[in-house]
Amino acid sequence: MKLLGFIIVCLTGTLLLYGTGEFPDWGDPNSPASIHLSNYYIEKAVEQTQVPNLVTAVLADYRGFDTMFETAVIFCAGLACFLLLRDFREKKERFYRHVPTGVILHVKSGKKVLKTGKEFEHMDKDWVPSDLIIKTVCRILIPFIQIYAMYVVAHGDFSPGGGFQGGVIFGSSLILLAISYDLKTLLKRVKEKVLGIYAALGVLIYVGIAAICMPMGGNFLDYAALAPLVWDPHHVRALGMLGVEIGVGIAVTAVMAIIYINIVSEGRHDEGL
Amino acid sequence: METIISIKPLLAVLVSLFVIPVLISSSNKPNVRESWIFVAGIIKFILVLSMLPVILSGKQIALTLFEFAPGAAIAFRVDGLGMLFAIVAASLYIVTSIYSIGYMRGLNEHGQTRFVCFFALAISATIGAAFSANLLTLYLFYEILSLATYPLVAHHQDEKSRISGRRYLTFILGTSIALVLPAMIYCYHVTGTLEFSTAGIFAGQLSKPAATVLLLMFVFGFAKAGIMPFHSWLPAAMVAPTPVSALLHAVAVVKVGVFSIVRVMTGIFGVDLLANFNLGVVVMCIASVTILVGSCIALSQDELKRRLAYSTISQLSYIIFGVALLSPQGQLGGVIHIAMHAFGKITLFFCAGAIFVATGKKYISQMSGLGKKMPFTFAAFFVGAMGVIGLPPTGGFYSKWNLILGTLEADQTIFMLVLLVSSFLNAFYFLPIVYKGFFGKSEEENDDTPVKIQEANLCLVIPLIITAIISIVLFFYPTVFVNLIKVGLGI
Amino acid sequence: MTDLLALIVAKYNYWLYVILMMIGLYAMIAKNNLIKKLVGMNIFQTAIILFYVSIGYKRDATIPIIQSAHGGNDALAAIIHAADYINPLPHVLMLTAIVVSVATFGVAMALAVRIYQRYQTLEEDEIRMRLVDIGQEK
Amino acid sequence: MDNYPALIVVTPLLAALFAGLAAWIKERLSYPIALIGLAVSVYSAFKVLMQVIASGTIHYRMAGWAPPMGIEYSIDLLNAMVLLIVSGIAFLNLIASYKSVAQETNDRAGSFYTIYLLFVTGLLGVTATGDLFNLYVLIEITSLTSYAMVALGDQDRGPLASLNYVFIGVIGASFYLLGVGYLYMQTGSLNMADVADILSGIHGSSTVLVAFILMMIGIWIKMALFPLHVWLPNAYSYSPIAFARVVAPLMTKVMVYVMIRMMITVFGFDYIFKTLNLSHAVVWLATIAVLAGAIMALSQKNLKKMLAYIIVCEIGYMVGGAWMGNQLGMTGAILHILNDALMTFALFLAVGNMVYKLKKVDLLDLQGLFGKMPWTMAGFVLAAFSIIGVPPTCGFFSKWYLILGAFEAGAYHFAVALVISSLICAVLFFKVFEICFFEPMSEGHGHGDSHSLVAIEEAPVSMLIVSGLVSLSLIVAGLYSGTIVNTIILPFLK
Repeated sequence: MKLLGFIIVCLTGTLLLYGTGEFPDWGDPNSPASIHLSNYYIEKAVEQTQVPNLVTAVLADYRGFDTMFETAVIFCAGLACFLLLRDFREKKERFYRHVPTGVILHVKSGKKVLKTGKEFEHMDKDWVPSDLIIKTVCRILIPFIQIYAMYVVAHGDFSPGGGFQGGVIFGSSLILLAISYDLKTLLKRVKEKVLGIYAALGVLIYVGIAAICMPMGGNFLDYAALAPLVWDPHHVRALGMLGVEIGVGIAVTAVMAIIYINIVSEGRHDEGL
Repeated sequence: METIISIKPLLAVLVSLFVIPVLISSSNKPNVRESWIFVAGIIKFILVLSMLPVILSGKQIALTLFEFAPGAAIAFRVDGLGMLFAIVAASLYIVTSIYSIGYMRGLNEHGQTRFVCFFALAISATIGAAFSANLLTLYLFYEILSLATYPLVAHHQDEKSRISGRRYLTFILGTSIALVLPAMIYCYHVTGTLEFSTAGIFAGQLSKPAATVLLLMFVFGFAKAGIMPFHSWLPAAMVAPTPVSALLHAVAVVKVGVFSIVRVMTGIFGVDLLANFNLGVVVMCIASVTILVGSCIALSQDELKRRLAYSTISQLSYIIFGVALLSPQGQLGGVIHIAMHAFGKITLFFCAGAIFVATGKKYISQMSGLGKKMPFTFAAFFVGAMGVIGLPPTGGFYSKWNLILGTLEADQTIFMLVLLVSSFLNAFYFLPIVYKGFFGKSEEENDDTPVKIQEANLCLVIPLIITAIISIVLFFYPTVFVNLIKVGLGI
Repeated sequence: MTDLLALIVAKYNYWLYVILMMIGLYAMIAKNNLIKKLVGMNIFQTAIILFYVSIGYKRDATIPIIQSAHGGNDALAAIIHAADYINPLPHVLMLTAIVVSVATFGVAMALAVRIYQRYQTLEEDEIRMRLVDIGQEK
Repeated sequence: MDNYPALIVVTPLLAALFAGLAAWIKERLSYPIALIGLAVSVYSAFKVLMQVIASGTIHYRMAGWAPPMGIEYSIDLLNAMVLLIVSGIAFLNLIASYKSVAQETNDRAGSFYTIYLLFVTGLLGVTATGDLFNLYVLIEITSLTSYAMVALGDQDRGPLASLNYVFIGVIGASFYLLGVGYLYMQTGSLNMADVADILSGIHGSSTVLVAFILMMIGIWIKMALFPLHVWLPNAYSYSPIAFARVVAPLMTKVMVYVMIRMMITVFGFDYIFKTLNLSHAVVWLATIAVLAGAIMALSQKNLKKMLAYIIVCEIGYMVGGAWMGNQLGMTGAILHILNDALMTFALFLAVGNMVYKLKKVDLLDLQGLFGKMPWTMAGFVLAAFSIIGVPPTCGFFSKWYLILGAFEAGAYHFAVALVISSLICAVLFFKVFEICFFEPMSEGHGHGDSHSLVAIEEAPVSMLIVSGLVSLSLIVAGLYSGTIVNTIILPFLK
């Protein structure tokens, strides 16, 4: 296998290098790639879409159709993880901690359930006592991370950023919560069902905005057709993009959390890292 | 030539197909089921007959269903040859239906509904092959027939029939896919058409080697014709119930093979091309080998149905032999042998089946003295045997006579010897059976006790008497068939 | 020799991406551990991203965010020099490709977890041995 | 303005999302939602096909941007046909799937339908799009969904088969993506028509050559052409049957479509057959694929696996036909996309019915099936005949064109391979029929009192009806293949 792999790698590498032979030099402003479409976007995009961030303009408008499916890919990944891993069976054994004394109880029977609350709390098998410092720092940090995520989404039209980036940041804030506290805390705040619904809803916002353009008289995704619906028809394309970016952000957030939760807990949703 | 567009050929093909759902739905009521078979069979026969006057008057009936590429369509065209074959098949189907009721019920066979359904399908395909306007359609029905016959051959669902079924498929399906299909597509590639025409479709586009290879591919590829070495499926297929052996393996299936070869030789290559390249002799040699070897093997068989099967193999080659003579008389003799042999051989098979149902005997050595118990059956057997040997007053004489005249006409005197020798062999393997049947001593009884007649039930005896009578009638009145052939081949 | 050197220097990004990609490909083919294969897969996909982003680069150009448009000053917006900004399209494409590779990676990780749950190992040859055992039991 | 081209792809996507929502809120709703979504899609595809036949290629601008800037759907006769096949088969399969999904996925039917719809969306998008990169994204959607599905099937082997599928799939898709990158490097464009325009001026470029090779290898991996087929048999035979029924007929066929699209629209015949002159090598490869697929199928003991290898063999047919370099071969390849989709679908529907009743479909489990499931077997037999190439089923007619094309190109080896593979398929299927026909009766001698009817245990009616309809459609498609060739394929090739 190793030899075979090596041969394949050498062959492919040679082929690829052979192909680079006629490439224009790196960074050559006159290469075909930098002229044909690129110049059109750079020169016309702002005028046509009122969005200064060209990447966003191309991403969410000129090639918005790609991006829609990209969001669908994300949704699909979340769903796949859920389908593959989620295990609804109750776990056989549980651990509880008696809060006042710190005594740990090991319940072997699957049926016996203790009421958790002030007296008892759930506990993971490989439990490490949560560190107060970490907990506190994270509790302070998380809201800021989330606000920043929203900023990245909302300001994506003007500066680097957008739905994906914002969504990932927001998702990581949730993951941070799960890491610094434990998985159950996260799941208590954000129900699994909510995540599932948001994942679909986020994509639906995107597809919905795109689809509404059709009965409004435009092509699919043609934000210009939405002009009668918005307060600022001049910037209708920018607003449309903002709308879909929000959708993307929601979907990505939810999917990140879903993937994380399912993978760390092997689908049991009881104990994580 | 005048052509009439009519839907009749299609209807004639479809009648038995349409009746299949009815057969399935009435599978619990055997009488209802069988009466439907008759209705369909008779309608089919009437439809075929209704086209007869038109054909005899020198016109053709055509219908194009689906044209899928220029020159390659699923289309029907009824001409003399097709008509001849269709009449034989459709009329014998009715007779066989009566027979199979007696046979299947007599033996209390399982899966009778399945049996009659596939039988109907097979006969549809046979008529379709007879009415095909081009090679593509012919191939289509040829294949349907192959597949529809498989469940009939393997009807008993035991180990023996499994092996036979396997052999049957290997030969029939294997050759048609491996040889006919490429040959046919090659023809289309060269000429752009597959339509049968008396002048042939190759207008000088083939070299001699190519033509030889193609012709051989066709002759061997249509393995239903039982040309050696692709013949051994036929004896194997004798494990099937006797009605199947009778109608399909003496008439429909094997004759479709022969008919296809005849069609290819006369309609695709054309007599002129074969004569120019001297290919007729090649085919005649192949056919002669099969005729002689088949007869010889038949001599050594003890199981009656197997002997009949080898006899069929050799008789089929007569037809190909006749057509390969490329002389009008020879072709007439060859093609009319389709009909004459059909009536003769089906009688023989009916007799074999009747004997089996009545006494359970399959082997010739067990049959001495049976003629006294089953006089009608053995009389019919005698008539059938004469038909196959080619003795007057049966139709078989007419075809042999023309074949021999044909060899003279084509200056192929050596091949006349083949025919004569083979006729002797035929006599050798059939007549002893009849002789022993009537005059031999049966094993279990004394000569003195008066013999009680123990014929099989009427459903079995009546058909075989009918076909025996027809064999004789055809000796006196072959005119219709002769005219059909003359119209069909333009001779 | 100097020609070749010049050639390499002029396109070193492309050479690098090929090397990176081949490392990933080799790991995917030759490694026995599924997680190592996954890592190889990630390297492989990242190399492609490097390649695309290299296409988009232009000498002496900046990120494709039109500064003049921020003020909403239409007069300024009219004078945009294409040579001043790098090509936005490869970046857009790569955003998509990154997302796709993340998604694929997520699903692949989930699969790896499933496999581990079932066989308690991630070495491919061991799993195959287990599979043979299962086949025999059946 | 007509929005049908967009609707074909978008309605399944919308339906997927709604079904995904419904899975959390009210699971029972997700099935009707899926059904409606696909029905609309089929209707749109039909409308589009009619429109294309009547008035030529439809160009639909996504977001209203003109082609090289925005993404364009350009739907010509070939797309339109494949779109209708894909949506139609997906819709029919959905009808047949209701019971078997309930049986196989227990409580996760909602999520199953969502993934299913996303998969169909991906296939439809791949077919409809006129943009090289958009194609990649959609290929990834189909791949991701199939990874998930494969792992859901067989508990023991599914995940590993799926993970291997992921590795190979990623390599395939990445090669394609790299190829697109190389093309973009030379042309600066991603729109197929635009790229083709620019390419016609730079045929000699080594970059274009490498791009071509990369894209072809990528697509071949995805369509499982012979030496690159390793992922397919496991992946298809371990996935849940409701999914196998749609992935087996459609996935590879859509990839064949993509290959033909690249050959005709992007690179052009001149480039492939005149500048590169690769035809011979690839036809040989296809020949080997046909033979290897058929031979490997012979050695299988499981019906699903056997069918999977037959797919490998059929891929060889289409690749060979497409690379023959003449109109007949290409006609055969395109016609075979339709025919093979239909017959594989019919086969897998029948297998689906068997799985529903028997759970396992190792060949030895099938004993006596003709008695137990006569209708299922009837469908299976018809589909098998079509694969063997018995007229008047549709398989015969595409084989006809392929062999004719091979004769015209002088590629006799390919014609011989086709004939041999037909023979092997005949052996294969009759082996199965024999098992189904004979086994249980082997002791009784057939005569006498073995009259007792075997109790008929058929699959649910919904599955039977679909299976029967599709099997009959094989004959209809066969009989009307002349019409299909004359109204769709020939005008497209001209």
